Amino acid sequence: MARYSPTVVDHFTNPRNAGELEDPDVRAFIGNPVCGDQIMLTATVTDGTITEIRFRAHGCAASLATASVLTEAAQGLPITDLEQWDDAYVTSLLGGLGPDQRHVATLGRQVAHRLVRNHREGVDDEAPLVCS
Amino acid sequence: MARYSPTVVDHFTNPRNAGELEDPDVRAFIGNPVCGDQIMLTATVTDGTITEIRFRAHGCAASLATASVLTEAAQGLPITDLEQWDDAYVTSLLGGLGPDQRHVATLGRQVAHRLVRNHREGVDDEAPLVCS
Amino acid sequence: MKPPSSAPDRPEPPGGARGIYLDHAATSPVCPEAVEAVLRGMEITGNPSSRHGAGDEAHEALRSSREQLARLFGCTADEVVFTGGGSEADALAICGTVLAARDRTPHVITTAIEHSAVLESCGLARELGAQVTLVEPDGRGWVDPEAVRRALRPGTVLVSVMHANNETGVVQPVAEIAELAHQAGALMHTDAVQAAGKIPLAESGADLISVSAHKFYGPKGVGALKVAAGVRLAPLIRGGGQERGLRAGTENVAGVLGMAAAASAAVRRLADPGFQDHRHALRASLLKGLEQAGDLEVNGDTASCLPEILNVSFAGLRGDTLVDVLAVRGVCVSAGSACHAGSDAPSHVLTAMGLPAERAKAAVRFSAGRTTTVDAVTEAAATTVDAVTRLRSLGPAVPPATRAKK
Amino acid sequence: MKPPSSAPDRPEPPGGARGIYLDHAATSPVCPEAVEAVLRGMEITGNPSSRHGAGDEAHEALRSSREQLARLFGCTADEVVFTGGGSEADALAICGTVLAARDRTPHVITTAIEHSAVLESCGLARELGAQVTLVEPDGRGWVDPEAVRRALRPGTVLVSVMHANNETGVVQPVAEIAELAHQAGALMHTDAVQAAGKIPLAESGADLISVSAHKFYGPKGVGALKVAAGVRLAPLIRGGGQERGLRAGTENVAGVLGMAAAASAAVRRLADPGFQDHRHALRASLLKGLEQAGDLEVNGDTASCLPEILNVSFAGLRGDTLVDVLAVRGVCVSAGSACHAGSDAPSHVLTAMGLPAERAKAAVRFSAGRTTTVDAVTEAAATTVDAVTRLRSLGPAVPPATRAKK
Ligand SMILES: Cc1ncc(COP(=O)(O)O)c(C=O)c1O
Ligand SMILES: Cc1ncc(COP(=O)(O)O)c(C=O)c1O
Repeated sequence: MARYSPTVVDHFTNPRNAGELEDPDVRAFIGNPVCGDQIMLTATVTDGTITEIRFRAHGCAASLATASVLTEAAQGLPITDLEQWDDAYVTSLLGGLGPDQRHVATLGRQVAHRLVRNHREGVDDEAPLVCS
Repeated sequence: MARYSPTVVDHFTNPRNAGELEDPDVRAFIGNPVCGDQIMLTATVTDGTITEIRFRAHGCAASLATASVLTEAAQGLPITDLEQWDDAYVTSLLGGLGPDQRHVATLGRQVAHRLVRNHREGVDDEAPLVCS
Repeated sequence: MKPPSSAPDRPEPPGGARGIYLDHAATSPVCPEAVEAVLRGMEITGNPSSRHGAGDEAHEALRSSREQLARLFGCTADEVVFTGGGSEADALAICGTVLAARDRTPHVITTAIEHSAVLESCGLARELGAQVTLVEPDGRGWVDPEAVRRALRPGTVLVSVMHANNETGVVQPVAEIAELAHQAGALMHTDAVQAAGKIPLAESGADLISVSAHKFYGPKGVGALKVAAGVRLAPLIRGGGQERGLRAGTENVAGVLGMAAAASAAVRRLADPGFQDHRHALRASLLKGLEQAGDLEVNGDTASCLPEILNVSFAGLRGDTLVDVLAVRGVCVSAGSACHAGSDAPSHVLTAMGLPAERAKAAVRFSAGRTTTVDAVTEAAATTVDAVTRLRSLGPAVPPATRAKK
Repeated sequence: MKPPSSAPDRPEPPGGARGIYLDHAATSPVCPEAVEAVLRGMEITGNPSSRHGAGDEAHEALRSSREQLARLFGCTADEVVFTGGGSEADALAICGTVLAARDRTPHVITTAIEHSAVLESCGLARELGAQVTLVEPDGRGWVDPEAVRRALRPGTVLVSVMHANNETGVVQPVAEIAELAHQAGALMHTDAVQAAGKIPLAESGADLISVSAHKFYGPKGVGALKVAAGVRLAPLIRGGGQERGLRAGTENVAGVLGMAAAASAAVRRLADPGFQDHRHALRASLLKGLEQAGDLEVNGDTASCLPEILNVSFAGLRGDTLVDVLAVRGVCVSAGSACHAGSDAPSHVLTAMGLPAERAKAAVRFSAGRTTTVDAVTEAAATTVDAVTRLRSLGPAVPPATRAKK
């Protein structure tokens, strides 16, 4: 699949950490339930460190891979570290993105930042939210 | 050459009776010296029979073949026989003609008829003549 | 606890290194007869217009190919015009008719489910001064002749309705529509790019019929347009006067020979009852297998369609995502239409049928071919069911509160 | 007396069963690299637009081919648009520019010696609302940049002047004309169908450059148009959005690969001094041989021309007749342009150069190629001289009285 990096292919065919934690410490949701890509993260955070994280996702293959790759990278990190992630970092986690796929880096960065914010502010995403 | 019958090819590559008799009994010319095909026949006629006949021609390959084939067919015939020749007969002498080549049958028929007429009326074609 | 980040086992692609190809509606492999003919064509040096043996050889190749295409169309050899593909045939049929009718304000009728080559040629026709009416299909992707009849006007010069749809496989009532068009004094064009080799084209009653070699096992980049005797078209590609002045340019001798060989093979297949049985058996096995995934809908009229094309939506998925996953697992299929790959917009065909956006975006097209086996479709179906199940397990992504509200 | 009706000996065709092919300007044989590439292309099943491995393979074939064509053009790969031949490339360049400029009343300048694909595309452009000015060549078939400059107007959107003429081989001052066009705000198109592989195209300065694979040892029915970055064209063949939206239709993968292989070989040849020497040697030998016939004139500027093309008129003959006789004797050449074969009208190129009708009708074009040998042209020349002598002996047909009056 010349269209995707080997990492993207690996993650959308063998997603890691798929699912939803029963009783998460924090949850973040980004997406548009009508037409676009969606990612929901649930995580347990112990002493500021992400100990468990799961994703649910709906969207194109690259966005599924993004969700999967995010969880792998976030696992075991201090949650505030995720605030440093920018589009370029998410892209590098994915082994690169084609010109048509750039939007998933934004999606990934946004959901990661939201996870940090929701944790810090103790809020939850219970309703659909349109990503920018 | 699918374009031409084998007879046409044979005659334009190996024309028979090319040239001009020094002192012919009859001469016939059909053609348009500016743009079209031209055939000139010269013949000796003894007791009403064509004993020698030659052609000169300028034009497309099919018209050269027509001139050549005509002389071969006319040789040894009573000259008045040529009056019976029509386009179909000239075409058959040529082994058939493609749709683009039909005009040469007319040219052949006309020059043959003219030869008979010139012989009968004792006239000569000394000036260019536009064929119909 | 085993770290959740360990990757699950990756299943091996089925069907060998090349996988299972179920995308014949996008393009078909070149059949051996066509490969051989193309090779033979490349040995012919001459230009068909040249006055010598090499030219005659090329000329003869075109002549015999034209007869083979005529048998596919069910027309005379004189009526066959070679083009650079199906899109060009469509453009010539539509814009050529409009340009030839330029003194009037020509009116063209087409449908909302046509291939983009027809729809955008109608767009160019509009720029050339034509008025265009789009007839909508019903919910099963079928064009009602009655709807075409209502769209006819005194100025209608052309009705263009495809023979079989490339996304749903739905076969249109072309002969009936052709009769209506003719009664109204209009020409009938049918884009038979998908139908060629699968349905006899002679009965279509169309004056203009487009085909594209690579959809019936010929090479890509060559097609043909039947232009019935007496039909006046203005050419788009002008110059050397080739193809009765309707398509200039040195003829694609090798490609045309390849297309002709493929056309002959297709005509033989059409008459073969074994082939007919096989295509229906493939569809039945494939559908039966896919149904194991549950929660799927077939898009398009299943009563009147090419058995080769099966368009299904698996609830809760995105078609392009499923296509990508299947591609990695060696099953080649397409999301709606390959021409839209990379674009997120749902298929204009499924949208015109009134399908909800979610269902349209979920659509995946399986298209079998002459060498496809029942085993292969069964295996492809199993792989698909597994992929669908895995993908479904990843979503929905909406938060619980929203889910509960539904 | 030996009966005069006995047929004289028929000379054997020289050069073996296939004869001596000196009609490369009509079309060239497909080189082995291109044959191999076409075969490889036919093994690729996918549609370049498809989202799976088979599609990716086809997509990659196009990508690498585009780079090879870019080297022939001297442009970037993005600027290469694949077409269904040279005529289509010309149509797209000219009509595409006019359609894209449709709000104004576009003015197009071209020359009286262009290939019919350009002239008739200008005809269509006229139907689309453009005004067209034809610039005349000089007596040697050369277009004076000054004449183009005088034809420029504020509304000129396009200047189309061919790179090398297909009948005379005369090379035009394209770079100079391109500069004038650009100064006036117009685009420059050049039909480089004959020049490609014989002259570097990068220096032409043209925004739009047409080439056709079968003139440089690629397959027939595939070509390319360089469309410089930033140039706005409206497509003629619309639909799937292939080729940057400039030429719809499933790409001719095998043909494009063949063209690309031929382009690479051509680029290598251009840099090879041995090839340069050879083409001049061929011309010199051919001309020297033909001169033995006496009473011949070379048509076109011999100082600025492709050495491959030699256009000569033998006084007193018809070119088509000589071509037919030579064809039987195994020498393949062409009367003026192959495209006019079968029509009696003298070549529009030679007529535009002001040649008398008799000389124009006598014209025969010899065009050598990469595999032509000096021995072959020498033999072809000898055969020609013999044929000319025999044909001359058949005429003139005018009666003695008229002859004397001259
Ligand atoms: C100068 C020139 N332009 C255009 C063409 C047209 O190319 P094609 O026949 O490949 O369409 C030709 C050859 O036929 C040509 O010699
Ligand atoms: C129904 C239909 N029409 C037209 C076309 C265009 O054919 P091509 O891509 O060969 O130009 C296609 C396929 O792409 C098609 O499926």
